[in-house]
Amino acid sequence: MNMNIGLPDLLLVSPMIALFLASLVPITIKVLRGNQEQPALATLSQALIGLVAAIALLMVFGGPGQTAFNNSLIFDGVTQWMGIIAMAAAAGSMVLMYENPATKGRQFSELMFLAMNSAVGMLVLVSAVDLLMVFIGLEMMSLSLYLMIAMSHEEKLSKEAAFKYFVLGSVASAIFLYGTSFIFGATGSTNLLGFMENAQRLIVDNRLFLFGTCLVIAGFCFKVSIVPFHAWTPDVYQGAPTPHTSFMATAVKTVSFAAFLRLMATKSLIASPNLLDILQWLAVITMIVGNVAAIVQNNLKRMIAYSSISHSGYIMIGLITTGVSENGAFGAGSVIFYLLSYAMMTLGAFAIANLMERSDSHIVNIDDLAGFAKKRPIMALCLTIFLLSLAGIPPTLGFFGKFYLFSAAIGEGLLWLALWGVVNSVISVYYYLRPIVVMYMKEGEADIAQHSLNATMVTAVISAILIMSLGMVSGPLFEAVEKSLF
Amino acid sequence: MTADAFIFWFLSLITLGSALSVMLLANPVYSALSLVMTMVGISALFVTLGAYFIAGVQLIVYAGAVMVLFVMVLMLFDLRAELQAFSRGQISGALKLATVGALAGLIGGALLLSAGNVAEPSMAEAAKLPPDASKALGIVLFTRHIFGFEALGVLLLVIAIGTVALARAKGGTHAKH
Amino acid sequence: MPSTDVFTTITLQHYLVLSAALFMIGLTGVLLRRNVIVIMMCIELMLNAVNLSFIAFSKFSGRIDGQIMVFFVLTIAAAEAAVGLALIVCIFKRFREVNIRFFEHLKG
Amino acid sequence: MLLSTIVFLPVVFALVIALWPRENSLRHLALGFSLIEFILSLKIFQQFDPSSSSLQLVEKHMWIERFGIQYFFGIDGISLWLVILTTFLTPIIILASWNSIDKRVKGFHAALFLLQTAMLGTFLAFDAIFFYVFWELSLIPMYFMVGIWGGTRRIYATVKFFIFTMVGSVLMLIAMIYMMYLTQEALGTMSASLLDFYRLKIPFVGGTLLSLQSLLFFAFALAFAIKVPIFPLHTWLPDAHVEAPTPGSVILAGVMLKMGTYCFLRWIIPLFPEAAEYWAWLFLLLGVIGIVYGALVAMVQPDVKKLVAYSSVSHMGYIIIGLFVFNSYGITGGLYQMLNHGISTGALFILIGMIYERTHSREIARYGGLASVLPIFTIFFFIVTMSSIAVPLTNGFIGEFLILMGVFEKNPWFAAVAVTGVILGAAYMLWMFMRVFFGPKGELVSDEHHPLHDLNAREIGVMIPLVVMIFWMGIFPNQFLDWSKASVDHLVKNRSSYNLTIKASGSHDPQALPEEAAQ
Amino acid sequence: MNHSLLMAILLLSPFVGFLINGLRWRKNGPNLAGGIATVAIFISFICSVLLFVDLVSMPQEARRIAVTFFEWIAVDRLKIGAGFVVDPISAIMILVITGVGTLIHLFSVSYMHHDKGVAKYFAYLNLFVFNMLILVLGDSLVTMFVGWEGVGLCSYLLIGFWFTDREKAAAGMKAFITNRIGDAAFLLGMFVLFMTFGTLNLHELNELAPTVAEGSWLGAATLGTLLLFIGATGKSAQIPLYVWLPDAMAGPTPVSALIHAATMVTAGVYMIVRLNAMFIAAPNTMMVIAVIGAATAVFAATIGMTQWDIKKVLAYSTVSQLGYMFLAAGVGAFGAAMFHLMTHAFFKALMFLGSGSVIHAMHEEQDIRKMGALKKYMPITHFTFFLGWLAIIGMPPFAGFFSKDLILEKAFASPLGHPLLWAAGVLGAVMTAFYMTRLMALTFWGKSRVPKEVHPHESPWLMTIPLIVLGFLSVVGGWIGIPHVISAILPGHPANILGDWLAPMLKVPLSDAHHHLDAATEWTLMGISVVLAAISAAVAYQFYVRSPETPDKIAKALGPVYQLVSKKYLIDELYFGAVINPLIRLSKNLWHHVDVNFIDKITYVLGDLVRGGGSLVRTLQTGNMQLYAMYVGLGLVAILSFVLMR
Repeated sequence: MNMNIGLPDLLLVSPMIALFLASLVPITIKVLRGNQEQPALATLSQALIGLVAAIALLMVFGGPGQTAFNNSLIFDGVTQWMGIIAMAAAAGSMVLMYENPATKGRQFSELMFLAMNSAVGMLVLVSAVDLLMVFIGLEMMSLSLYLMIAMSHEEKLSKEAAFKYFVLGSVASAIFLYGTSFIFGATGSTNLLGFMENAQRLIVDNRLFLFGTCLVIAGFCFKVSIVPFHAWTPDVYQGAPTPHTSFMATAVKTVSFAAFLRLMATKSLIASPNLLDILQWLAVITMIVGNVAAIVQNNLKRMIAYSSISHSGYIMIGLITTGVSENGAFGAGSVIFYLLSYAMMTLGAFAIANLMERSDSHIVNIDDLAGFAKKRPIMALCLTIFLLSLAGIPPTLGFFGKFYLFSAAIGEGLLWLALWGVVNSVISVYYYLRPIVVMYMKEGEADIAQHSLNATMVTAVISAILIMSLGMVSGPLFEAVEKSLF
Repeated sequence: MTADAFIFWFLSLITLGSALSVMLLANPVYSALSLVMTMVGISALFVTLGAYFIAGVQLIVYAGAVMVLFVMVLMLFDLRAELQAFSRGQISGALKLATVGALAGLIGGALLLSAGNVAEPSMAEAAKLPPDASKALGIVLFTRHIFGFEALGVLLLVIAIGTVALARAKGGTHAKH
Repeated sequence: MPSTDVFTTITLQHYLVLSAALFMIGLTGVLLRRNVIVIMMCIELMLNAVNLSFIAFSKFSGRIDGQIMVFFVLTIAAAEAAVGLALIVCIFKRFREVNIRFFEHLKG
Repeated sequence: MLLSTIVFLPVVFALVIALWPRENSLRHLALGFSLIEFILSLKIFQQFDPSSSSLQLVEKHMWIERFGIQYFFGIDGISLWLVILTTFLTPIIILASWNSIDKRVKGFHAALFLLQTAMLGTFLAFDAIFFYVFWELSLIPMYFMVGIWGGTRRIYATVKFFIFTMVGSVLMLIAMIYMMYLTQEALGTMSASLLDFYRLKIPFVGGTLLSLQSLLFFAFALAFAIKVPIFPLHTWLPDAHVEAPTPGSVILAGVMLKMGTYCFLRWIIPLFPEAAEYWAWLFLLLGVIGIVYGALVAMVQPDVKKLVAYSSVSHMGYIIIGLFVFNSYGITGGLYQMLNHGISTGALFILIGMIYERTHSREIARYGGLASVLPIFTIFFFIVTMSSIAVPLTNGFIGEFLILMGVFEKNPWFAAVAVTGVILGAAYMLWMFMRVFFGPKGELVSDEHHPLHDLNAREIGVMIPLVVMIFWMGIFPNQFLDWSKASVDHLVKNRSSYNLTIKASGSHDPQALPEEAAQ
Repeated sequence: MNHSLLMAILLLSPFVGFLINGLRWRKNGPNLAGGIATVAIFISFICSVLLFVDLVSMPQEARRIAVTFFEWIAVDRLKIGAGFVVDPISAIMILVITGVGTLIHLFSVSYMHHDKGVAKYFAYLNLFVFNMLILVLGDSLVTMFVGWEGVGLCSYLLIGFWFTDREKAAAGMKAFITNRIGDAAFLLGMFVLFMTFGTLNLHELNELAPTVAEGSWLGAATLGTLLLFIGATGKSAQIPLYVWLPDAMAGPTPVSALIHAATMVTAGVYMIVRLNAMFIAAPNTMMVIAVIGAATAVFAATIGMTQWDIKKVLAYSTVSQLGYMFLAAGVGAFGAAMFHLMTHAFFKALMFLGSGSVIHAMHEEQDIRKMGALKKYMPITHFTFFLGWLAIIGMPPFAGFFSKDLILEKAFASPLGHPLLWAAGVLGAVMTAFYMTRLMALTFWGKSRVPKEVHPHESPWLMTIPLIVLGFLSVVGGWIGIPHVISAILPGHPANILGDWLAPMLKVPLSDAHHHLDAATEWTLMGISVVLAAISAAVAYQFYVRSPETPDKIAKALGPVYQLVSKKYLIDELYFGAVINPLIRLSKNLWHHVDVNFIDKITYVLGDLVRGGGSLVRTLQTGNMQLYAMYVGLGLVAILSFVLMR
C-alpha cells in the first residue's frame, strides 16, 4: 500500500479546511459572547470570507487532474468549476438568508455554520472520485441542509419539508449505498478511477456491476431530481425558506451533478445501449413533467421548483452526452456551463422571490407580482431577464447554456434529445412568461417587503448583469471550461 | 449440514424474523425492540463473516447508542399501539407491495445469478488479511481513508451542533407553544 | 445434489439474498408504515442490509475496504438517526402527531 | 464599422432614453434619435456598390471560436432595402404614436429602439447563431409592446404571438447546430457562417420527407413560415395585430413579417436548392391558399384592424409565391412587395390608429360617412388603399405584377388562382372603405358630443413620407430595383450552387480593408 | 415643336390641373376650378392637334411618334418604359378624348356650379383624362394597363362622387370591382403574351403575331387575346361584366358622358384595335368577340326598351353600341370599330350632356315618365338631342349611319363575319331606333307630365355650347368614313378617309384580304337596316306620342317576359345570389370554422393537453412522502427492468 500522504494533499483540500475553519468563527464568537448573536452582517461577512477563501484556494491549488488522499479526491477542471459555481451560488444564497424573514435574526450564526459546512460537504462532493467520499460529501451536505431547513422560523411547512426531504433523502442514500456495495462486490473497489478502464467491459458482462451502477444512478437521480425520483423537489422547495431553496436549487444541484458527472465519465454508457436509452427517457420525461407541471402552478417558488426539475432534464442531456462520447469534455463543459447559467438565473429568481416575502410564513403567488414593474422597475427588469434566460431566449446566458448543451448532444448524434429539449423549452416559455405578464401587463399593487433588502437587490442586479454580459463572452468562457476538463 | 451453515440459517432466521416484526408490529416500542434484535443478529452475522471489529461497533453504536435514542424518543412521545399501523389506501398499498416485490425479484434474481460477477479475490490483499482484521482495518482506515475519517469527524461535529441548534430553534424541540 | 448444496454450503449469495431481503423489508416499512419513528427504524434496517452486503462482499473478495465502508456507513447512519430523531421531535412538538398522514400540507 | 453602428446605435439610444430624466422631452429625443439612425442608414447608399452581387461593408470577427461563430455583418442588394425600410419606418412610428402612447412612454421608446436593433441585426447578420440571437431578440420588445400598450385581450395575443414564433425558431436552432456540424465535416472546421453554409452540399433525395436536406429545409421553413405567416400558421397574426398598439402593428406588419420572407430568400432558397425546388409546390399552394383565404376572411371582418391583418396574410401569400418560383420576376417582385407591404400596410395601421384615437372604436359597422367629416384623412386612407390593392403607379402594382408574372412563368394555374386575389383584394378593401367613409354618417361619426377633427399637422407629417414613397416606388421602381438587381440576378442564376463572396476592393470604407485581409 | 415636350405637355397638363384642383379642393370655387380644368384639357387638345398635324405631315408608313421618358420596370427580359406613342389610332383617340373632354369640362362648369365639391370634381375629371391619355398613348400593354386601372379608379371616384348616398358609393365600388375582374384576366392575358412573345410592347407584339391563324383554343395568341378580351368586357361593359355600367349612372351626368359613353368604356375596343394583328391571328377569339358583341348589342337594347330612367336608357344604349364596336372588331373590321367608337363618342356624349341639361332643368329628376313636351322649354337641348337621336338610330347622313352601316356590312361580308351576326346587328339597330325614339318622345314630345312645382328652363350657354358643338359633330362626324358606294355618287367627297388613315395600322382578316361586296348588295343591306330602323322609329313615335296607352297594353300582354326584361333579366340578382352572397357566406364560414374553430382549436387542444398533463402531475404529487418513495421504487424497477431487456 502506497500511502504517502503529505503536504500536497493538504494543500489540495485546503479549501475545505479553510471553509470549515471559517465556519467555526461565527459560532465560536457566539459562544464567547455568551450565546449572544453578533451582528448578522458580521456573521455573513465571515461566511462570505470563508467562501471566497475557499474559491481562491480552489483556484490556486486545484491544478489539473491532481489526486489527493490516494485517489479518493481529484482536483481537476470539473472540481474547480463546479466548486466555484457552487461556492458562489452558496454565497449568493447566504446573502438572501441574511435578509429573509424566515432565516435572519436569531440563530443566524448557527445557520451560517450549517450552511458553510454544507458547503464543505459540497467541496468534498465535487472532488470525490471514490463512491465512499461521494457518500460522505453527500451526507455532510444533506444532513446540514435538513437541519437548516428545519431551523426556519416558519414553523409548519418548513418542518414538513425538512422531514420529507430527510426521509426520502435517507432512502435514496440507502439505495445509493446498496448500489455502491454491488459495485464494490463486482470490482473490489469503490473508486471510480479504479474501475474506470474496466467499466465498459463490466457493464456488459457483469450484472452485479450493472445493477450497482443503476442503483447509484438512481441515488444521484434523486439528488438532482430526475423524474420519477423528483417528487420531493416541489414540496421541499416550496416548504423551505426561500434562501434555502435557492441554496438547494443552485449549489446543491450543481455539486450533485458534479458527482453524477464523475460517474458518467466512466464511459460505461458507451457499452450499454439499454442504460443509455433509459437515461435518455428519464431525461425526456423529466423535461416534460417539470415543464407541464410548472404551467399549472400558482406559487412562485413551486413553479421555479418544477422548472428546476425540467432543467435537470436538460442537464441530463449533457450528462448523457458526456457518457457516450469518447472525449467527454464537450458534454461535460456544456453541463458545467449550463449549471453556471442555471445557478445564476435561479439565484436571481429566488432573490426576487425573497424580495416579495413579507413575513416568515408568507406565500408568494405569481399573481402577487401584479404592479411589481411599476413599483420596482429595476427589479422587475431583473426578474424578466432571469425568466427569459431560464426560457433560453437570446442573448441571455441561458440561451448559450442551452445552445452548448444541444450542440454537444447533436455532436454526439443525440439529435432527438436535443429536439425534445427545444420542444420543452417552448412549453417552458409559457410559464416563464406568466410572471412577466403579471408584472408588466396586469394592474395591481405589488405587496413587497417593507424592510430594506439591499443585499438581495444587489444580488439580483449582479446576477442580471452577469447573465446579460456573460452571454456575449460566452465563447471564451466555454472554451476555458472545456479546456480545463479531463 | 455444517456448523457454519447451521449458524447462518439460524442467524438469518432471527434477523429476518425480527426485521419483519419491526416492519409489522403495530406498537412502535415493539418495533424498536425488534430492531435491536435485528441489529444483534446482523452483528452476529458480521462475526460469521470475520468482521469482528465491525460487529463490535455495530453492537455498540446501533444496539447501544442509536436504539437508546429511538426508545427515548418513543418514551418522550408516550405512544401507544397504533390502530392503523399501515397507510390506508388499498390501491396504493397494493402498488407499493408490487413495487417492492418487483424490486426484490429483480435484485434478488440478479444476486442469485451473480456468482461469476464478484471481483476476483485480490491475492495480494487477501494474503495480508489476517483472521482478525482489526489491525489491518485500522491501518487502512488511518492511511488510505484518512480524509474520509477526518471528514466524518467534521460531520459528527456539525451534526452535534446542528441538532442542538435545532433543539433551541423557534419551533424546535424545546420550543414552547 | 444442488438442493443439499444450497443448504449446506453457505456462499456469498446466501448473504446477499439475506441482505436483499432485509433491504426490501426495510423499504416496505418505509412505504407502508405510518408512524414516522417506525419509518426511521426501517431506514436503519435498509442501511444495515447494505452493511451486511458490504461485509459479505468484503469477506468473499478478500478486500478489507468493505469493512471500512461499513464503518463509515455505521457512523453516518448514527448521525442520520440523530438528525432524523431531532426532526421528529421537532415535528412532534409542532403537530403533536407522528402519523405520516399529517404531513401532507405541501402538495400539488 | 458602418453596419455595426447602424445596428447597435439604437441600443445606445434605448439606454439613453431609459435613463433620460425628463418625461416631457422624451418623444422629441426619440424622434431625433430615430432620424439620426435613418440618416446614418442612408450612408449605406454612399458606400454600397449596386453593381456587385457580393456581400459588402462586411464586418467579420470571430465571436465564439469553438463553434466558428462569428460577429458577422454584411449587406447585399437583398437586405439593403429592408434595412432602409426599418430605419425609415421608425421615426414615422414615433411620430405616429406621439399621443396614442400615453403610459410608460420611456419604456415604449426604449423597447422600440431595442426592437430596431433586433430587426436590423436580423437583416444584416450573416452568421447563423448571430442571426438567431437577433431573430429571437426581436420577440421580446414586441412581446412587451403588445402586452403593455395593447388592447383588452393583449395578454392572450402577445403570449400567442410569442409561443407561435418560438415554436418555429427552436427547430431552426437545432437545424442550425446540425448544419454547423455539417460544415465541420465538409470544411474541416466548424463554422456558423452563412457563407460557409452556402458551400455545403447537403444530400437530397426526392420523394421523401426524410432526406437530410428536406428535413433541414422544413426545420428552417417552419420558423420563417410562422413569422411570415403562411396559411395555416397565421392565426397569431390577426390577434396580435388587433391587440397591438398602433406602433406595434406598424412594426409587426411593416418589418417583422418581412423578417420571415427575407429569411426565405436569404436562407431557405440558396441553402436548400433541391429541397426548395422539390417542395416549391407546397409553398406555392399554401401561398395561393393564403392569398385567397386571407382575402375572403378579410372581407367579412367586423373590425378594421383585423381586416387589415387578414389582408396581410393575403399579401404575404403573394410574397411567398413570388419567392418560390425562383425566377427574376418572382423574386424581384417578392422583394419589392416586402417593401410595399411594409409601407402600405404600415400606413394603413397608422391611419387606423389615428381614427381609433378619435373614436376609440374599430368596428366598421359603427362608422360611415367619414369622408365628409375628415376629408384629409380620407384622402390619405384612399391613397394607401389604392396602394394596398395594387393600383398602377402605386408601389403595390409593381410588386404584384412581377410576382404574378413570375408565378405565371412557373405555373400558370397558380397564377390564375392567385390573380383572384387582385379581385378579392379590391373587394374587401373597397367594401370596407365604402362602409367606413361613404354613405350616411354612422353613430361614431355623427356624435354631437365628440366632433371629429381632421388630421393635424403632425399627422399629416406622418403620412406625407409614406405617400411619397407609395408613388415614388410606383413610378420609379427602377431606382429601387437597380440596387438589388445584381444580388437577385446572382441568386436566380446560381441558385443550385449559390455562394456569396465578400467584396474586397472598391470599398469606400478604409477600415474595411484590413479586416477583410485578416479573413 | 419637340415631340417629347409636346407629349409631356399633353399628358401632364391634365395632371397639373388635377394637382391644382386637388390640393386646393376646399378653396377653388366653381369657376376657377372649372376654368383651370378646362384650360388644362384644352391645352392637351391643342397638343393633340399639333401632334396630329405632325402625324399627317409624315409619310404614311412612318406615321408614328414614339417617346420614352424613362425606363419604368426593367427586370430580366421584362423591359417596360414610360413610353408613349402617337400613331394614327391613338391620334384619333387623343383628339376625341381631349376634344370631347374639353366640351364636357365646359359643360360641367355650369352643371356642377352649385356643388360643394366642385374643385374635387374637376380634379377627378382631370385625373381621368390624364389616365385615359396614358391608356391610349401607352406603348405597351403594361403602360396601357396603368391607364386602364387609372380610369377605372377615376370612374370609381366619380360614380361615387356623391358618396353620402350609400347607393352611389356602392355603384362606384361595383364598377371598380367588376372592372377588376376583367383586369385580372387582362393581367393573365399579358402574361400569356409575354411568356410567348417575350415582349409587351404593342408594336412589337403586332409584329411578332403569328402570321398563320391559330386553330387551337389554347394557342398563345388565342388564349392571350381571349383573356385580354375578358379584360375588355369589364372595361367596355360587355356580357357578362356589363352590370356596372347602368349603375354607374349614379355619377354626375357629365361624367357619364365623358367616361361612360365617350371615352373610358371604349378602351376595350381600342385595346383590341391596337393589338389587331394579334387578334387577327386568333380567329377563335375573334369569333367570341363578335358573338359577345352582337349578343350584347341585342341584349342591352332589349333592356333599354323598358327603362324609365333617362340615363339608364342611355346607359343600356351605350352597352348596346359598344356591342356594335366589338362586333366590328370581332369580324376584323377594326376600322369600323374605331369609326363607330368615334361617332358614338360624339353622339352619345351629346345625348348624355343633353340628358344632363334636361335633368338640370328638371331639378334632378331623371324619370322620363315625369317629363314630356320639354321641346318648348328647351329648344337648343331638344334640337341637339334630336341630332343625336338621328345619329344613333342610323339615319343618313348622320354620323351613326355611316359607322353602323360599315359595321353591319362587315359583319355580313367579312370572312370572319356571318349573316346571323348581321341579322343581330340589324335587330339591334331596330331596337335602338325604337327605344331612342321612345326616349325622345317621352322626354321632349307628347304631353307634358312635368310636376307643377318644376319649371323646366333652357340651360345656360356654357351648357348649350358643348351641346351645339357635339350636335354638329354628330352630323358631320360620319363624313370621314363615307363608303365607296356612296362616295361614288357623291363626287368630290373622298371615300373613307378614316379607313385610309388607319389602314397602315390595321391588319385585315388573313384569308381573303381584298374582299369586296358588290355595290348592289351593299346598297341592299344599307337599305334594309335604314328602312327597318325608320319603321321602328315610326312605330315608337306612334306608341309614345300618338297613343301612349299602347305600350302598357303590350307590356301587359307580354306579362312575365316584360317584367323580366324591365328588371334587367335579373342579372344583378343572379350575380348576388349565385356568386357574391355565397362568397360572403363562405368567407364567414372559413373564418369561423377554419380559423377560429379549427386552427386555433388545435393550438388550444395542444395547450389543454399540456395543462392536462400538468394537472395529472399535480394529482400525483399528493404530498404523501410514502407515495414519493414508491415513485422512487417504481423508477428503480423501471431502470432495472429496462437494462435487463434485450
